[in-house]
Amino acid sequence: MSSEQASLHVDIEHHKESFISKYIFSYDHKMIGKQYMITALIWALIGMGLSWVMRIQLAYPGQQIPIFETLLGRYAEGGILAPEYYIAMMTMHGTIMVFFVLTAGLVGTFGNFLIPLQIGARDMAFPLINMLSYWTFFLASVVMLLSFFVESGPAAAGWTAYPPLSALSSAIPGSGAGQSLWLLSIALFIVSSLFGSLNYIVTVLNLRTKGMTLGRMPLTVWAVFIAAILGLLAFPVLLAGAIMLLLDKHLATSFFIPAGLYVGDALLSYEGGSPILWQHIFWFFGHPEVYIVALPALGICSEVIATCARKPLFGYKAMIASLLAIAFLSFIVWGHHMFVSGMNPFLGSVFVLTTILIAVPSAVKVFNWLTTLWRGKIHYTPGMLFAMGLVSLFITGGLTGIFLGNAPIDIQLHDTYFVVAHFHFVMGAAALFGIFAGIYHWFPKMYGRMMSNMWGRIHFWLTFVGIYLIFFPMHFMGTTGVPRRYYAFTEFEYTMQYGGMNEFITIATLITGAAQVIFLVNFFGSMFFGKKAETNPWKAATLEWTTDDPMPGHGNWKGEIPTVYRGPHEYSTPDGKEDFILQTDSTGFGKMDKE
Amino acid sequence: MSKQEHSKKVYIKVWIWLLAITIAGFIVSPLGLPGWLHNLFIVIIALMKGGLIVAYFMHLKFERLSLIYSILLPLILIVALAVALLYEGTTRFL
Amino acid sequence: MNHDAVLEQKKIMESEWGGGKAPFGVSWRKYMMWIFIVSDAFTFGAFLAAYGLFRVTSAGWPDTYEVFTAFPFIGVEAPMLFVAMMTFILICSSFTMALAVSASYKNDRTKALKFLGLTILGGSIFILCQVYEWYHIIHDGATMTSNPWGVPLFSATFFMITGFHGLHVLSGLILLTITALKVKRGFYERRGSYEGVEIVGLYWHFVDLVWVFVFTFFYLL
Amino acid sequence: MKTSGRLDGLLFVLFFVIGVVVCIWYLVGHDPGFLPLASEHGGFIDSLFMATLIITGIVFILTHLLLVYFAFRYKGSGNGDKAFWYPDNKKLEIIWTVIPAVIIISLIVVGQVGWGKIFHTEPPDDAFVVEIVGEQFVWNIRYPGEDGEFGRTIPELISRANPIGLDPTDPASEDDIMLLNELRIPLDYPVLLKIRSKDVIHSVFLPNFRVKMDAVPGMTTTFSFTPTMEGEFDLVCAELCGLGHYRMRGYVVVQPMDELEEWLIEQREME
Repeated sequence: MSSEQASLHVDIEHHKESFISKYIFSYDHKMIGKQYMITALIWALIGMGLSWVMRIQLAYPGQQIPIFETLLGRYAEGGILAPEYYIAMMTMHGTIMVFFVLTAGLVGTFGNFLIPLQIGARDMAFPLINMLSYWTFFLASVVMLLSFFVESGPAAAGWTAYPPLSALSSAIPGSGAGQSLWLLSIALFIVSSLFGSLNYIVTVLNLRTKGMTLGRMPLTVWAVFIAAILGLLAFPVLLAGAIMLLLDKHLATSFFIPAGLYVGDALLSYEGGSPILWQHIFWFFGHPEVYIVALPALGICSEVIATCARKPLFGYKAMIASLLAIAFLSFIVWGHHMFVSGMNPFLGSVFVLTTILIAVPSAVKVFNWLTTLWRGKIHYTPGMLFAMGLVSLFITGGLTGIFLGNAPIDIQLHDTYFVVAHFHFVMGAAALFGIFAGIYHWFPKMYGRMMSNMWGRIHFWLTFVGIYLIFFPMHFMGTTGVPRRYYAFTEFEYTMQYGGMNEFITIATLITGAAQVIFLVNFFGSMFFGKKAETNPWKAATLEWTTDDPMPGHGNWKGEIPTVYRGPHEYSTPDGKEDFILQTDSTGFGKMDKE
Repeated sequence: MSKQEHSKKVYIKVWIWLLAITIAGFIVSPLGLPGWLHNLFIVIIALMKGGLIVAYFMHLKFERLSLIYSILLPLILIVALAVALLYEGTTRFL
Repeated sequence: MNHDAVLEQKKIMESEWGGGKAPFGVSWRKYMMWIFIVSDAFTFGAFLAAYGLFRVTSAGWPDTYEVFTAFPFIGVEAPMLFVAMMTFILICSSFTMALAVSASYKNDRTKALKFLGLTILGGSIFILCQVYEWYHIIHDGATMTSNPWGVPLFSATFFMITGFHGLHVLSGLILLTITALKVKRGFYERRGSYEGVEIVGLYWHFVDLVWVFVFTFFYLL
Repeated sequence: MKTSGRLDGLLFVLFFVIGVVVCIWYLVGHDPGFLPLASEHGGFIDSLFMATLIITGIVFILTHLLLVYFAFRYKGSGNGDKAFWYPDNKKLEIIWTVIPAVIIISLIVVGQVGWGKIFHTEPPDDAFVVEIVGEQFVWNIRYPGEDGEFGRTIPELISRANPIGLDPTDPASEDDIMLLNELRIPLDYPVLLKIRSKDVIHSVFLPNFRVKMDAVPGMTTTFSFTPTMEGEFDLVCAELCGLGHYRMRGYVVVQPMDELEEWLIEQREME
């Protein structure tokens, strides 16, 4: 055992387990991962509820929906959702889904749960900081929840919080206390994410077990590792922006607010700021954020596909290279959110180039997945279904990105439903499928029991078809020019023609949302009543399946941490006895590790 | 950690250098150089100072090359943001 | 299993990146501080980039040589002298910090403690100087929203950036004090490694480093 | 592990076939959904869109064909028999890195030519200039009048009666014509929109003209284009600007230059 591992082991041994230290302020990376997962699931339900509210409003504008008043109270007096609160619901939906569900649910859950297990470490490098990371995230959650209950309602300037709208409470009520809480919550989230990133990066670099080179790490670890680097570098920039916006709101500075604004029958006394500056800062963070969410999903997808197709991942090195290329490019493409924002058109040209180049590594990933499936022996576990669904969603969403990334087409499509469709496919649904694939795949390791296969498959088909029914039609609305973030489509004739389509999308949303109940029942039911899992139910080759039990205790391996002899996806190798060879299999290596 | 990296002599040398170029930064201002030259000079001095602190006080110079790259290369990205903002500011705004 | 694989495995087990080792030759604690510094540099970088944009877009940015002229006790105007002194103090504290690290690696507890004390002293003086400077320009009429020399963004960015840096100095002082106490109680000696001192040192040098750039971009340019 | 997947494979195929058929049926009925084109540069945008649609459509169908075919064809039996071992093929990977790169770069090049025509070409000096000032939740439209110059505006003068704060002491402001939500522009004649905002960010969106540009407070953005179709069209806000974002409606009227000039004179007299 290396000295690094040894000192960590000592810390763990000295750590006593009481109820509180085991389930609440746990230092164990597996418990922290589960805490992230459960919290993200709760947030997902809230976020989904908000999307139902929005969809019902869009399908039946102006109609009284009594349940709105019951649920939303003063935000929907008389059963009619007020426009300012529609925008607030939309803002919270975006914020919750991006930060609390996708970021925390993917990087938080699988980063914590899988990194030490898959690289062969006792725990994260800093168990204490890891625990703090979750609880800072929890605090951020509480603050964000509180903002629903303030007098003027939650933040209502979109999840992008463009000033001046987000800075001036006279422009929209949500920009009062709600927006301040929003900024505070995001600042806490940034701190939590920083704690997490530091841990992931350092753990992956320094705590790998013997023989686990970077070239033998499973793709999930690679993806989370790269996402952590993105988080480390992107979030601080948002922190700087959030601080400046808070100063604008509370100390009347004018970083983002120009002179001579006239809002609500009053001239404001700001001087000299620039709204475009916020957009630059926000998207410098915002675009890497997309990949903080997407990359872990792609990593999980790669691993599940290799495992369940019983084939080595085709082009393992190219997959890593493409992850790295996407990560690097993601930092220099932020301007593609701003082609028609008044940004210098020359900068626009630069950003077109970098943006569309991302399509190349993305295409490589898709082709490699497909080749991995080719002549495989596909086992249709729910995890595999979701991984294959992810491939489909990623293709669809990726291809629409080629439209949006090309600046002239973006003139027409910017801020229309085409964009909504695009990012829900490639970032929303694809990442969500990554979460589902991960949960179904690693549930046996998390809880020592199996989830129901049949219900998992039903859940997949309802969700997969539902996602296409919800988001695919939105492309057509987008090309026609139906703008996003509209409270109702009743004011323009050309948007009215989509009344039927909107109703259709809403019904699809309700059904798809309801289908998630199947998942929840399956998830919580299996936790207690599921079939007892074997140690390695999927016959996977990676390290986490070599722990002594299906559910390892703190420290992960009872004896020594195993030494690694081969790559992570050795399935169906010609010289193996079975159709997989564990990474720890030392057949043919003699007594090497005993030296 | 070898003794050389932490030798007192080197630290004193670096310290004197730091003071010397800080003073040089002050002297250049009243000289009345053309604006861009003055700015260039000041920025170079700042980079030199930063370089000295990072290289010797934080002894990055004595670390492995891989570590040096993993610390310094990401900084290009934030410089890209600064360059884009300055370009935007000088060509388009207001 | 062929011979090549055995050879390769052997090579991997011996290589720096083969797992079970610290590939950068630094422990995970120290590497964490390094990447934290990179992350923090991005926050400061964003602030400075925003400042740069304000600077080039605002007409009539004040001349710092006319703003920062106060110097305590001497009664005459001395442009930039005070901030030059602050820079000097911070560089000196960085220097003593380096000496503290050096002493601690030689297991010289008293010397390490002495230099840590000097570093804390330097940092505290720097903070006091900053308080004086803030007090002075607030006294001259500068607030977050206006200042007597022109563009209000000037004082807003000044307070924001130096304030954020000041917070870093403050937290650095707290960390240094904790470290000094640990050194005094022999914590690192018992542990057999003075790396903790070095890690805090890294942070302190970074604070100094940031000041170099703040000083350059805000005061000198 | 019992994971028979005949049904899943079939469902993948079924879903793909039905999806593509429905899509094509819809596309045939509705084009891609574009509103009637009414500007010169819009033709370029539409054809670039269609070209991209065809290219991405082919890629979409090919990749999905493979995906669903593999899903249908390569079902594992679950009794541990081995799949085809195929971890790597450098040549293949280089090919499918280079081909997308070439296609994509050509799309970028074509796109940039158009982008340059739209944004990097200066509008002619005699372009028809209109100013649009966004406000929660109306569009203030201003014509410079006979002198061809906009009068000075001062934010301090803004009031209900003077929505953009026109300075009456400036001689250039005398013949300025102010309208609400009604943008009249000449047919087949270059138009230059000068776009500003009084409060928050709005975005001038003319879906028929394939025109979109944010109205950013504190700066003036521009967009120049040439209308090619007579008639009445919509002026839409495309950037979240507050609770009335969805009903921030304006009209665009395109008419021949001589009619428009007459109308402007009428407006001038009415004021």
